[in-house]
Amino acid sequence: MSKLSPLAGILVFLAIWELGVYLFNVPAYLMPPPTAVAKTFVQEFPKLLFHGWVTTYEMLLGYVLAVVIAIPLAIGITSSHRFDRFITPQLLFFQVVPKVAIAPLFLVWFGVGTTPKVLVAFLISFFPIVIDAAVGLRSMSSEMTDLARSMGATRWQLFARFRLPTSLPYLFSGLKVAATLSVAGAVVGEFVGADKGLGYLLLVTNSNMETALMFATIVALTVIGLVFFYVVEFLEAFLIPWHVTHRVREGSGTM
Amino acid sequence: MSKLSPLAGILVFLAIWELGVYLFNVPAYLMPPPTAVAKTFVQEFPKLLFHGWVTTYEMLLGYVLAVVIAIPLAIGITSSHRFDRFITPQLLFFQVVPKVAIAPLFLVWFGVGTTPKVLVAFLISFFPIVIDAAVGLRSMSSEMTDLARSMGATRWQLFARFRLPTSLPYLFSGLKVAATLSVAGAVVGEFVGADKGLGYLLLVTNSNMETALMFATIVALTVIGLVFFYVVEFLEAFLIPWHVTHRVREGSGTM
Amino acid sequence: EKFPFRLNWTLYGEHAPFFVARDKGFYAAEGLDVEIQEGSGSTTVAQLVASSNSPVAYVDAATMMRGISNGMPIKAVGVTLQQSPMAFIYRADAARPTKLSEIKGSRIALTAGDASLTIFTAFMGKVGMKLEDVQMITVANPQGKEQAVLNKQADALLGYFMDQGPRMQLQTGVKMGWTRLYDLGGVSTLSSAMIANNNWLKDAKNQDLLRRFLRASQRGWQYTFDNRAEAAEIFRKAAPAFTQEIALLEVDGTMSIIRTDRTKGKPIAWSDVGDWRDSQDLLAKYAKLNPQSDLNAYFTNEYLSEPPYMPKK
Amino acid sequence: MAAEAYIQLDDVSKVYRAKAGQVEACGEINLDIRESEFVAIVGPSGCGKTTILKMVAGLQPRSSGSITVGGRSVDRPQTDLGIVFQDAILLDWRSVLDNVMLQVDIRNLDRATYEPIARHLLELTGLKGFEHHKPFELSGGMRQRVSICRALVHDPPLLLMDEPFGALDALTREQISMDIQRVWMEKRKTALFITHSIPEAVLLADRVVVMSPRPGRIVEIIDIDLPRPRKLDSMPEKFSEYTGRIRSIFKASGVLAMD
Amino acid sequence: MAAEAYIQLDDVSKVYRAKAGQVEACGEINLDIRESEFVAIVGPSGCGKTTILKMVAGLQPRSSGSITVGGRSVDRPQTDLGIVFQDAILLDWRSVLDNVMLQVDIRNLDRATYEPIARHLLELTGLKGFEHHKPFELSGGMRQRVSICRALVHDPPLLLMDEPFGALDALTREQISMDIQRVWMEKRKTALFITHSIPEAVLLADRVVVMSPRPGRIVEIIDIDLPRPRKLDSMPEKFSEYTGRIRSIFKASGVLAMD
Ligand SMILES: Nc1ncnc2c1ncn2[C@@H]1O[C@H](COP(=O)(O)OP(=O)(O)OP(=O)(O)O)[C@@H](O)[C@H]1O
Ligand SMILES: Nc1ncnc2c1ncn2[C@@H]1O[C@H](COP(=O)(O)OP(=O)(O)OP(=O)(O)O)[C@@H](O)[C@H]1O
Ligand SMILES: [Mg+2]
Ligand SMILES: [Mg+2]
Repeated sequence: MSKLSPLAGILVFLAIWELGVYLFNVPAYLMPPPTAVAKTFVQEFPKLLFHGWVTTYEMLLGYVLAVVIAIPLAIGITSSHRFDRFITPQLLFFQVVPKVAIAPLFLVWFGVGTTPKVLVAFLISFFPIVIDAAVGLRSMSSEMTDLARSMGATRWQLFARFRLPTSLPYLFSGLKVAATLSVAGAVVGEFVGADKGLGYLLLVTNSNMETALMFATIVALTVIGLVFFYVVEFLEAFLIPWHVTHRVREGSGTM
Repeated sequence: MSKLSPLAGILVFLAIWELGVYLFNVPAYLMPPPTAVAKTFVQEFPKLLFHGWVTTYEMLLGYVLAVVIAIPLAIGITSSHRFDRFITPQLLFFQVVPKVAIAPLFLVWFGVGTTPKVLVAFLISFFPIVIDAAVGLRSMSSEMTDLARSMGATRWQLFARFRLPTSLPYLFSGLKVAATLSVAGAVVGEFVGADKGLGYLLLVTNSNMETALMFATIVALTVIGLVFFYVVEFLEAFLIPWHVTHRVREGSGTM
Repeated sequence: EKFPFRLNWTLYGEHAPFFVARDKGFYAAEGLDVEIQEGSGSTTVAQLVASSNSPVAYVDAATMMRGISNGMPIKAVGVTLQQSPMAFIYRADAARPTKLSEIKGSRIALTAGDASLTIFTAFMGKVGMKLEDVQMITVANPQGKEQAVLNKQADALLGYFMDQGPRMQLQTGVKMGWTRLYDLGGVSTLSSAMIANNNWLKDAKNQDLLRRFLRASQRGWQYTFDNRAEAAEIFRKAAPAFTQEIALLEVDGTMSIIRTDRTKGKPIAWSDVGDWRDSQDLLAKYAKLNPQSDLNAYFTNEYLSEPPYMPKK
Repeated sequence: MAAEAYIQLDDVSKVYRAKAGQVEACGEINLDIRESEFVAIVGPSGCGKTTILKMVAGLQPRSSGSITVGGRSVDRPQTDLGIVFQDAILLDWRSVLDNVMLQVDIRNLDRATYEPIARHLLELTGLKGFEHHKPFELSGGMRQRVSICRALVHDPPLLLMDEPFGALDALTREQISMDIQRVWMEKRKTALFITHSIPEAVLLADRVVVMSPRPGRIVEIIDIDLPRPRKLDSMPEKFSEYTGRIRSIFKASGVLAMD
Repeated sequence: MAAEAYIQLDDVSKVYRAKAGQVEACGEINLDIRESEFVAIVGPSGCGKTTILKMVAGLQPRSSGSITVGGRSVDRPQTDLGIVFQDAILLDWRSVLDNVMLQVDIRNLDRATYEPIARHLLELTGLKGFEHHKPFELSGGMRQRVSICRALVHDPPLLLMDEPFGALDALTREQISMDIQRVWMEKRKTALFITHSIPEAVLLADRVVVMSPRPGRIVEIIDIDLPRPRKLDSMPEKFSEYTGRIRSIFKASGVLAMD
């Protein structure tokens, strides 16, 4: 039963949607019923697979780039107050700038290939990682720092053996948020200029008013996002089973 | 000196930009030099102020909505495993769906007024709050729970007096990320259909190739985002001075 | 009486006649206080009309036809641009498609959400090519395709010859060239049209409103046709970003495609069923449009007036 | 006696299931505590003392057996009591005084009535002047004293104390034990007191429960028949007899080296 | 003697600046510790013992005075030592054995050489069988024992111990004190040992530093002239003389009630 509840949530949602479409007689151009979307999804599966793979690839590259850049940045920010004050406004700038507004520049600079999409996915997903990693890295107790210093830990050891493991639970919440954002990032990147990918498919189906296929594309995007999110969550449970957020409360026996 | 370093960061950035424009002879329609942007910013300040206010208003409403909805959701998710499994896939759905793709639907449902922008700002910013609040709420030690339960704390007290304060540092990292996202959200909402707001201004200047004004708009957006971010950060420092991330290490005297 | 009217996009020269009608008091003379609202693409605006958010709006006819075949309760009540202004726009100093033979393999930037994809699909079909024969770069906003061409990421963009081509040239100083799809392949559809919501139209009071609005608009278009420079100037008051030169170029271009052979001598915005049939045939054949058995589902001329479009007492 | 037992443990056991293997913390625990009785538990580290206390408090499920408090089976957290946990567990965001007043706030008692009591307890435990400090500014022993004050402020009928003096110097702990004895003599609360100091157990308790190493079993329950008030430096012969007896029990069960 | 002092504290003081007001933790601290000497500090809770230890370790800046270790002024964290902190401070994500081996890993020592030592120490402290448990599965005393093993595993020349037996039962602590005494007699490490047990201080130390309540001052430094190895249950008269003397110092400075 409890295994089914996530499915239950989705089913309830779909049922409401399907019913709503029929009850309120929602025209197809506005919103097709889920059954129609499902049919299209199956029919057009090869197409969705092709475009989906493109988007997934861009998304993964952007995400990896974000992780690789955000974590050292967070380390820098937490280890030097001056660096923090120097870099944070700029990070904020990149975060706040609407990506849709600057993405055309990427198109100009980097052409229509994969690069601009990867960059948008990167830009959109790196900030939550930086912020959450920074909180995590800062949340080590001063006693723990004392312990590390008395052992003569090098800066690297202090980081790798103490700070990083301490920060993992918070880092992972950034990584999870970033995972969902990177999908959106790849799509926005494709919006700006692409000839393949689910974002491209969205644009085309939208302008052709192929609403069912458009929704099927949205479904495909959601599936990708869900899978990616759960992969990161799985990694989390695997890497930090010791953290209080993952400890199962001893519950056997009578109480 | 150290007071100046955030400014220094921005100045370095601007200097590189200005130099780059001159060195590589970047045509003005591609990217204006910062001095030109600054001039336009000053000249068009009343206009920016007007549109900026519209966007700020939408952004704030969306943000407040996100906070008001995300925190109870996080509470629900952390207090019931079943609710978690029921609701999380749906939250993920709303997070992963590209807002640009569904924003037109909002426009159709809610008209061209403020509502669809507020909704997009809300949708875009609520997820990081949920995730970070959930991690925060879960990070209370089981000993603390024992203490609360032995005092006969009600569910509400357990939440308000124990869990919430414990979660604040993590919650705030979500709130900060969400603050920057809500600006982007309002802009995306305006992209889809508006006749005022900075997002609208972006569209107009963009299609008229008023590049300098477009960049001035981006600057205005950035300023709004920065101010909002720092307001949230100030609130954080004000509300949780006790947390280890805010404690200043005792540093007076010889060492 | 307040009357909101939503345009297809943010302001460009094609919209000048509506501002003329407003500023010269043509709307006021009909007792209308018209609020001209900007839009964000024909698809979205058509949806807004279909869902009664904006009862009357200005959209691309081909987009509207697709909407109708998808069940949108809307129809055209006046077609202002009767030939497609769609053109390849390219740098004059680079490789470009000016002949059919040059199209294959070239990189074409186009915006989704407006008419370009539909028409381009039809065009390619008509000239015996497939979409796959070019490298299409689909972008979400117009600047993207302009930048792509300016920066030689694309060989040409699909845009309105009287709008984007001259404007880019003036704004950037880069010499641009353009070739209309019509000239290349004889492909055309009806273009910009004023549309209304069918349910809204059922109300006699609204019908009267619409009549008055269309009459004043027709008068505005006629006045613009006759007084281009003044129209451009009036338009610039609403859109200060434009120079007189660009505005005039755009107005001139617009005025060159407001009639087809079939509608010569007819009132402005009056459309011919034959043109609708041609448009539908083209779109049905090449762009997956579900044809309507009754072409009257698309349009009506019944709310238009005869020249000189003066208000009734 | 069984009839009037206030706390009753019947063949209680606890097995923890950890990844690295099962741990039997304690077993065959049979113990009756009368109302107003002061019972101390001594036993080697890891023998399940904390576990027993948490099971009595309803904070840890038992693996088998039954526990009743005041006649009712313990199947949820007990609330009509004061607990001193082994760690201080203070709220970082509350001042010292507010940490003590937490007890009052959560129970919706009247702040005005209890604040003087809290201040008095803080003074008794030597924390006067630190009322408005935050926990991280305290020394280890001071933190523990705050948690003792917190357990006492609402004057509960049952006191569970898990090594409350662990981080205290011999000196402070003597003083606080004396205070606790006085309070206990006045109000006759039921008390379950875990300690690792044999003299302390004998000093305070009516009965001392002596446990064996893990898996913890009750080896003996010793009635302490000494007049009250008891003072550490004016104890009769019998006192060292008791402590000696407990020490020898430990030696017999191999806890103390026999050298 | 001053010349050969290994650790030298010269008129050291420490004032904490907290929001709720300045706290003078300790002052006028003058103390020389010779190499291989075992010095214990006793004093009431909050008198600045932990503060002194952290200043010696270079983990806390002093407010005035000078501290040298091995002839060099302490101006950064000292690393050639082993510290037992007042709290166990274990890494949640490492098993018990790996928490001890942390010392070895950080110092880049050879794992293969030290793992048997770590296992031996764990066995000595009664943690055999828990090597692969995670810290949250341990009892309070067990956690503290892990931290003691961690401080000893790399055989450091200087040992700083802050109430290492605080959470231990009298029984376990006796055993571990004996082990520490044996290790100390073999290797003659310099040791600074904070405790709240007067007998423990006398049992282990060459000299006992007695401190007054906050603001902590050194009241007296007592040389303990007892033969080694010392055992708690076979102590000469002199032993209780020493403890009695310390108790009376405390009484004089008002730490112990004079009742
Ligand atoms: N970080 C800090 N900020 C402010 N005050 C502090 C801080 N740390 C300790 N103090 C104060 O300094 C004094 C001495 O603290 P210290 O921890 O050295 O005491 P101690 O002798 O180790 O006590 P205990 O036996 O209870 O551990 C205390 O009064 C305490 O309030
Ligand atoms: N959460 C847990 N998971 C697994 N094992 C546990 C857990 N808590 C305690 N144990 C085990 O149960 C046994 C008893 O623990 P408990 O804390 O009751 O001991 P204790 O008598 O209080 O010891 P101490 O005097 O050291 O505090 C220990 O061996 C410990 O390893
Ligand atoms: Mg315990
Ligand atoms: Mg201390």
